[in-house]
Amino acid sequence: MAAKKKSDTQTDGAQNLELLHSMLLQRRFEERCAEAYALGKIGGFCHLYIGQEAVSTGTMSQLRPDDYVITTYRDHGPALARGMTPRSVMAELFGRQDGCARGKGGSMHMFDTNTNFLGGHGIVGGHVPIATGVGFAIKYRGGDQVIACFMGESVVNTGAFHEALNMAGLWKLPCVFIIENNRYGMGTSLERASAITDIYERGAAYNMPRNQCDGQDIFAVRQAVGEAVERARKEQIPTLLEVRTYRFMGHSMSDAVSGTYRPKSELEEQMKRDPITLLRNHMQEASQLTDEQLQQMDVEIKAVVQDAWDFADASPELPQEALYEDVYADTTT
Amino acid sequence: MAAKKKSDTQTDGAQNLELLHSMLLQRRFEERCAEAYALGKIGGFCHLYIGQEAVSTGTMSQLRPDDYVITTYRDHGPALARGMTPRSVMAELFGRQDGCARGKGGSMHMFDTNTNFLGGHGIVGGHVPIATGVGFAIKYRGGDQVIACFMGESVVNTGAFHEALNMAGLWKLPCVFIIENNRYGMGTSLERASAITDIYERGAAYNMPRNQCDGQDIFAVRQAVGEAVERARKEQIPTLLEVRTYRFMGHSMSDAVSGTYRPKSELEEQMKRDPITLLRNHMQEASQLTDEQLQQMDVEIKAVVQDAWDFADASPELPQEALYEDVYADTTT
Amino acid sequence: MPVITYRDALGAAIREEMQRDDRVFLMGEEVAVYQGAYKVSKGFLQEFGEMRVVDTPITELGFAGVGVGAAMVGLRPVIEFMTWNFALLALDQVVNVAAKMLYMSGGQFKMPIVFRGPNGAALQLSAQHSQAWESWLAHIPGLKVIAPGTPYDAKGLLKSAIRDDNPVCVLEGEMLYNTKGEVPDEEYLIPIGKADLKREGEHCSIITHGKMVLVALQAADQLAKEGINIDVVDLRTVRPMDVEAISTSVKKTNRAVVLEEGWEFCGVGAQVVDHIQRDCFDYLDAPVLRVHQADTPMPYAKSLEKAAKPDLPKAIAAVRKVMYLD
Amino acid sequence: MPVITYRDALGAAIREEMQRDDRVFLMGEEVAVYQGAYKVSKGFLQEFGEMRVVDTPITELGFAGVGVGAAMVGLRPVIEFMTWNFALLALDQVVNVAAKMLYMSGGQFKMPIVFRGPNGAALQLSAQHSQAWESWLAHIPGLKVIAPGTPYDAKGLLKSAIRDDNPVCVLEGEMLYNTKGEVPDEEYLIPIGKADLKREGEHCSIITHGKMVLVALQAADQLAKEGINIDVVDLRTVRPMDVEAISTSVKKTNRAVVLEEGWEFCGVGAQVVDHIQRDCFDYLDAPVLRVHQADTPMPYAKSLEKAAKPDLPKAIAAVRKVMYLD
Ligand SMILES: Cc1ncc(C[n+]2csc(CCOP(=O)(O)OP(=O)(O)O)c2C)c(N)n1
Ligand SMILES: Cc1ncc(C[n+]2csc(CCOP(=O)(O)OP(=O)(O)O)c2C)c(N)n1
Ligand SMILES: [Mg+2]
Ligand SMILES: [Mg+2]
Repeated sequence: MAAKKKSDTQTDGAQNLELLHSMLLQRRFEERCAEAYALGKIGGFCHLYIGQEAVSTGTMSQLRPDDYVITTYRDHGPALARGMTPRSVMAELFGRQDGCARGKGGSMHMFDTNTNFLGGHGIVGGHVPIATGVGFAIKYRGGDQVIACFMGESVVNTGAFHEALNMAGLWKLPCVFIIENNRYGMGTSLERASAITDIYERGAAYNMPRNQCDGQDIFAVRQAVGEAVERARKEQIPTLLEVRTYRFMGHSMSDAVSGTYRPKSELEEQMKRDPITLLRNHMQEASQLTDEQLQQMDVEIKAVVQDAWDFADASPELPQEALYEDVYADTTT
Repeated sequence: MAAKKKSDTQTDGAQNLELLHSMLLQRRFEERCAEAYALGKIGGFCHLYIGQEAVSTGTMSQLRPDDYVITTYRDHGPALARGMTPRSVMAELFGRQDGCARGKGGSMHMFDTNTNFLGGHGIVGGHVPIATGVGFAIKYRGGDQVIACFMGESVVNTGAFHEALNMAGLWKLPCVFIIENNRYGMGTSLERASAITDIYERGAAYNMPRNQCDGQDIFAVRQAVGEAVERARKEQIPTLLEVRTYRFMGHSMSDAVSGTYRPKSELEEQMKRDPITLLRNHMQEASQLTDEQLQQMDVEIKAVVQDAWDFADASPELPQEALYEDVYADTTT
Repeated sequence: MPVITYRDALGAAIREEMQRDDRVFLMGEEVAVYQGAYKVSKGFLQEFGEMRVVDTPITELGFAGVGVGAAMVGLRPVIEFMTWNFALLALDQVVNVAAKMLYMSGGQFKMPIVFRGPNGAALQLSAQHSQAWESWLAHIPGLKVIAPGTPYDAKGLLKSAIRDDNPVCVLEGEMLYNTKGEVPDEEYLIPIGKADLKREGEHCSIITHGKMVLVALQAADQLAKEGINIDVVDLRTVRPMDVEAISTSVKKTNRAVVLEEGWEFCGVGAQVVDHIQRDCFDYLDAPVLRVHQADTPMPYAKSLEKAAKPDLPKAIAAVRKVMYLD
Repeated sequence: MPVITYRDALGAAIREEMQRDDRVFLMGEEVAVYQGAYKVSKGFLQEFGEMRVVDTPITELGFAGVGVGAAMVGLRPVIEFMTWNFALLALDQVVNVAAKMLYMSGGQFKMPIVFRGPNGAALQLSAQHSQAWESWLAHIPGLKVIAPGTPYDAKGLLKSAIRDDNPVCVLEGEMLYNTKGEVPDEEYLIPIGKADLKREGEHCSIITHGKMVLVALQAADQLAKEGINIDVVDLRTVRPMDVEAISTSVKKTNRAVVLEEGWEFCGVGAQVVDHIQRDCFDYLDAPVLRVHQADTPMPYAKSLEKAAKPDLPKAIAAVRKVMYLD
C-alpha cells in the first residue's frame, strides 16, 4: 500500500472503517448478484464491478450529497457507494415495483433523485456529454456543486467523449471525468483500440488538467479525486483523471472471466492487488482494524445484502398497466 | 515571402509559373462564380475558396495522379487545383448534364473518378472517417498511394474527426489530414469553439506527427505537405497538419464578407497577404515572371473561365427521367 | 391583428418564454453572436447574455447531450439544430436518452427539452441538406413532434413545447421563415396534439402538416373555383396525432389525400392511411392517395428538384384522382 | 439437407464471399480476437488474418465511415454493428453518405457495402438495447434493407447483399442466431426484393419479415387446427418491397394482418397497409390489422417486456379479429 500521504491523515480510523465498509458492501452485494443471475432472478445484461470498488468508494468519499454522479451500465458499485439503498438496487435488478427505477431500467439503468445519481447509461460514451450538461447547469445556476462522471477506458475513443470534453474545457465547467481504465473494452485491450495508452493525455487537447493514479489503492484515488473535485468546486476547472484498475469478473455475465482475450495468469496477477485486501492490510498494519471487527463487519454486510435480496424477492411484480406509464410526463408548468 | 528553403530550389521558374497559374485559375473561376450566383445561374449554397488557393495548389503539387483527395463543401478550388476541368466544374455549378456529377451534386458535391477526387462533402466532419477508410483501402491493397484530406478548423471539434484520427494513428494509415484554419467556422471564431487554439496539437492524442504552417506562403505549404506525403507514402504514418489561412469572402454567398463576426479592419489586414500576390512578388523579385507573362497568363485564364461558362450555359438541362437515375446501381458482380 | 413572419413568431415565442422562466435557455450553432443562422434569435444575445444564449462548437451530438444533462437537473433547454439534417449526428441523444429518460428512470427524471430547427428541403441544397425527418422522429415513443405551418401556430405551439415536461421536436422550414401571418399581441398557447381544420369542405379531405399546409390551402382555393370543396386538416402535431380530427373529416368527405413533404416509404402519410382504413373503412369511397417527395435523394439541378418535390399541381391531381374526376 | 443455425448460416455466407472475392472484408467491434460478439465470425481471424477481419475501437460513426471510404475506392466492406441500437451513432454515414453517394456523384461512385447486426429486442435488455430499426432504414432511398427470418434466407440474402453494388442493411436478431433450419451445402443466392410465400392458405394473409416470420408460421399452424388457413407472406426484403407478392396474396384471401417487431407509428406495417388499401381496395373484406411492439420504450421487467412484444397470442387474436371470428 502506498505510504500514507499527508492528505490522508484525515482518513484514519473511523473513516477507513467507512471506506472498507463501502467497498465490502459492493463486493458482497455483487457476489449475490451473480448468484441471483444464475437463478434467473436477474435478467438481461449484468456487468459486475468487482475489483474496481476503490474507484467508486474513493470518489464518493470526496463528494458532497448535493454533487452529481453519472456512470455507465457498470453501475451497481457506484450506486451503492453513492448511498443508494441495497434494497432499491436489488429490487431494480429483480425487476420489481420497489426498484429504484420501478423495475423498468434494470442492471444498466440505476437512477436515483435522492442521491443525485443520474444513471446508469447503456450507450458507450453517451453519458459524457450529459455530464458536461450537468456541469453547464451548475454554472448556469451559479452553484458550487460538481459532477463526477465515470467511464470505461474505451470511452476515450468515442466522438461523444471528445465533443463533451472540448465544451467542458472551453466553458470551464465543474466536471470531474474519471476514466476507469480496467484495460479492456469487452474483449479488446486498450493497446488494440487506442493510438496512445496514457489516455489521460487526451485532456491536453482540451487544455484540461489531467492525472493518472492507481485505482486499487483507495488513498491514491481519494488523493487524485480530491484535488480534481476541489479544482472543479473552487475554480470551475474540469479534470480528466485516468484511474488504473482491473475487472476481476467477465465483461458481463455471459463473458468468461479469462481465456479468449486475457490469460488466466494475468488475471491471477491482478487479483493479488484486490483493493479491499490492500485497504484491510493497511488498516491492520496501522492497527485500525481487528480480525473481530472485520468478521463482524462482514457478517453485518451479508445480513444487509440478504435483507436486500429478501426485500427484492418480496417486492411485487409491476402491474400490466405500468407498461404504459412513464412514457410521457403530465406537464404542470 | 519566406526566404526560399533548400527544398524549394526545385520549385523555380517553370514550376512556379504552374503554381501561379493554378492559383490564378481558381481565383478567376470563383470571381465568375460569384457573378453567376448573382445572375441565378448557380443556386443553393455556394462557398468560395478565395484567399486559400495556396493550400490547394501547394498540396496538389505534392501529390501523384493516383493519390486521392477529399474535402468539404468548400471544394471548387481544390477540384480545379487537382486538375478537374473548369468546364465540368462550372457545368456542375450550373446544374447541367455535363457537370462532373451530372448536375446532381452542385457546388458542395464535386466528384471525379478521373482525378480520384472523392468529393465535396456537406456534413462538417463527415468526410474525415471516409479519408481514414481510403487510407485503410490503400494499405489493404498494399499500395503506396496517399490520401489528402482537407477540412476546416471547426472539424477538429467534431466527434467524427477524433474517431477517424484514432484509427488512422492506431492502424498507421497513409493519410495526410490538412486543417485549413481560416479562423472562423461560419460566424464562430476558433477561440470561441475550441478549448485550445494550436489545434495541430490534437494530433498528440493519436500519437500522430503534427505540424503547423503559413497557408498564404505556398512554399511553406509545399514544404509541410511534402514532408507529410513522404512520411505517409514511405512509412505509412499519418500526419495532422494545421495550415493557417484566411477566407477573403463570406462563409457562403448569403453571408456578408465582414461585420457581425469579424471587423473590416481584420479582413483588410489579412488581404495584404493574398497568396497569389505573395507568389507573384516572389517570382518577380527572383525575375521568374515578367509583367507581360503575368498579363498573358491572366488573359488566357480568363478565356478558359469564359469558355467554361459558355460550355456550362450551353450544356443541356437534365431530362426529367434523370431524377430516378443513379439511386441504385445495377449490380454486375 | 399584427402580421409577422414565421421567423419572428418563433423568435417571439422563445423570447417570451425566456422572459417568463429563467430556467429556459437557447443553445446551438450561431444562435448568439451571429444572431441565428436564420436570424430566429436576433437580438437574443444582447437581451439575455451569453449564459442563456449559447454558441456551441459544431458538435450536434455533444450539445444535444449537454441539453439533455441540463434538463435532467432542472433547466429547460431549447436546442437549435442549424438544420435537422445535421441532427442525424445527435439522434443517439434524442432517441436513446431524451425519449427514454423518464421511462428508464421509472418516472424520476423528466426531460423538459426542445429540439428545433428547419426541416426538409429549401432550394437546390441537394442530397445531404434537403431531408424531412418527421416520420423518423414520430416513430419514437417518448418524443413529441410538432410541425407548424403558419406563424400563428408556430408561436403558440413552440411556447407549449417549451413549457412541456417532455422532449419536443419542432420541425420548422427555411422556406417558411419569411412567410407572414396574423399573430395577436396577447399571449396564447396552442395545445400539442390538436389538429386544426383550416378549410371546411364536403368533397374531399387533405390531411397534412408543416410546410405542406400552405400548398394544401392553395389547392383548396383553386379547387373551390371548380366547385370542389376541401376539408384541410392541418395536423400541426405529428406525434401524438389527432386521429379523431382525421376520422371526423374523412367520415364526412369519404375521400382523403395525405400530403407530406418527406419520402413515401414508412412516412407520416402511411400512418395516417393506416388509421383511416381501420377507422373509416366503411366510409371510404376511394382508396386514400398520398402526395410526397420522389423516392430519390434530392438532386441539385433546379428542374429535377422541382420534379422531386410535392407541390400544388401534384396535390390537385391527387384530389381529382381520388374523386374520380380524371 | 444439413440443418444449421442462423448464426452459422450468416457466418458461412460471409466466409464464402470472402473466399470468393478478396475485396470483401469484415470490420466491427469484437469480430476478430473475440470471434464475434455473437460468434458469427468464429474462426475468421484465423482463416483470413487481421487485415480482412478487423476489430475496431468503439466508434460506430468512425468505422462506418471507414467502410464507406473503402467502398468508394473499390473494396467491399461488411460492417458489423454489435447491435443496430448502437448504429444510431453511425446513421450520418449510412444515410447522408452511403445512401446518397451514387446520386450525389452523378453515378460515379458506387457503394458496395453491407451494414449488418442484430436488430430489435432480445431478453430484458431494456430501453436502449431493444429497438427495431427497419422502418427508419427503409424510409431512405438509396438503401436496401433485408430482414431474413430463417437460416436458409439469411445465407442466401446475405451473399446477395455482399455482391450488391449498393449499400445493404442486414437486420439479424439475437433471438434468431440459435434457431435452426435446413441449408444446402451447394451455393445459392436469394435475390434481394423477392418475398417468399412460406405458407399457403385462402382465409387470411399474414405479411411479415425478420424475427416475426417464426411467430407467423406458428400462428398459421395453430389456426390450421381450427380450419383457418393462412397465407404467410415473408417479405424477406423490406426495401425494395415486393408489393406484387403482397397484392397477389391479399387479392386471394381478402383479409390481411401485418406483423412486425417494431413500433407502430410510421412502421413498415403502415407502408404495407398503405399499399394494400390502394392496390386491393375492392378486394378487402375487412380493415387490415397490425400487430407490433407496444408504443413505449422497452421495459426491463420480464412481465412487462413480454406484454410489450408482439407474440403468438397477439398474432392469432388479430387474425381472428380480421376474420370477424370474435
Ligand atoms: C456505442 C456502443 N457500442 C457498443 C456497445 C457494446 N458494449 C457495451 S460495453 C462495451 C465495452 C466498453 O468497455 P469500457 O468502456 O472499457 O468499459 P468497461 O466495460 O471496461 O467498464 C461495449 C463494446 C455499446 N453499449 N455502445
Ligand atoms: C454537422 C454539421 N453541422 C453544421 C453544418 C452547417 N455548417 C456548414 S459549414 C459550417 C462551418 C464550418 O467551418 P469550418 O470547418 O471552419 O470550415 P470553413 O467553412 O471555414 O471552410 C457550418 C456550421 C454542417 N454542414 N454540418
Ligand atoms: Mg474497460
Ligand atoms: Mg474555418
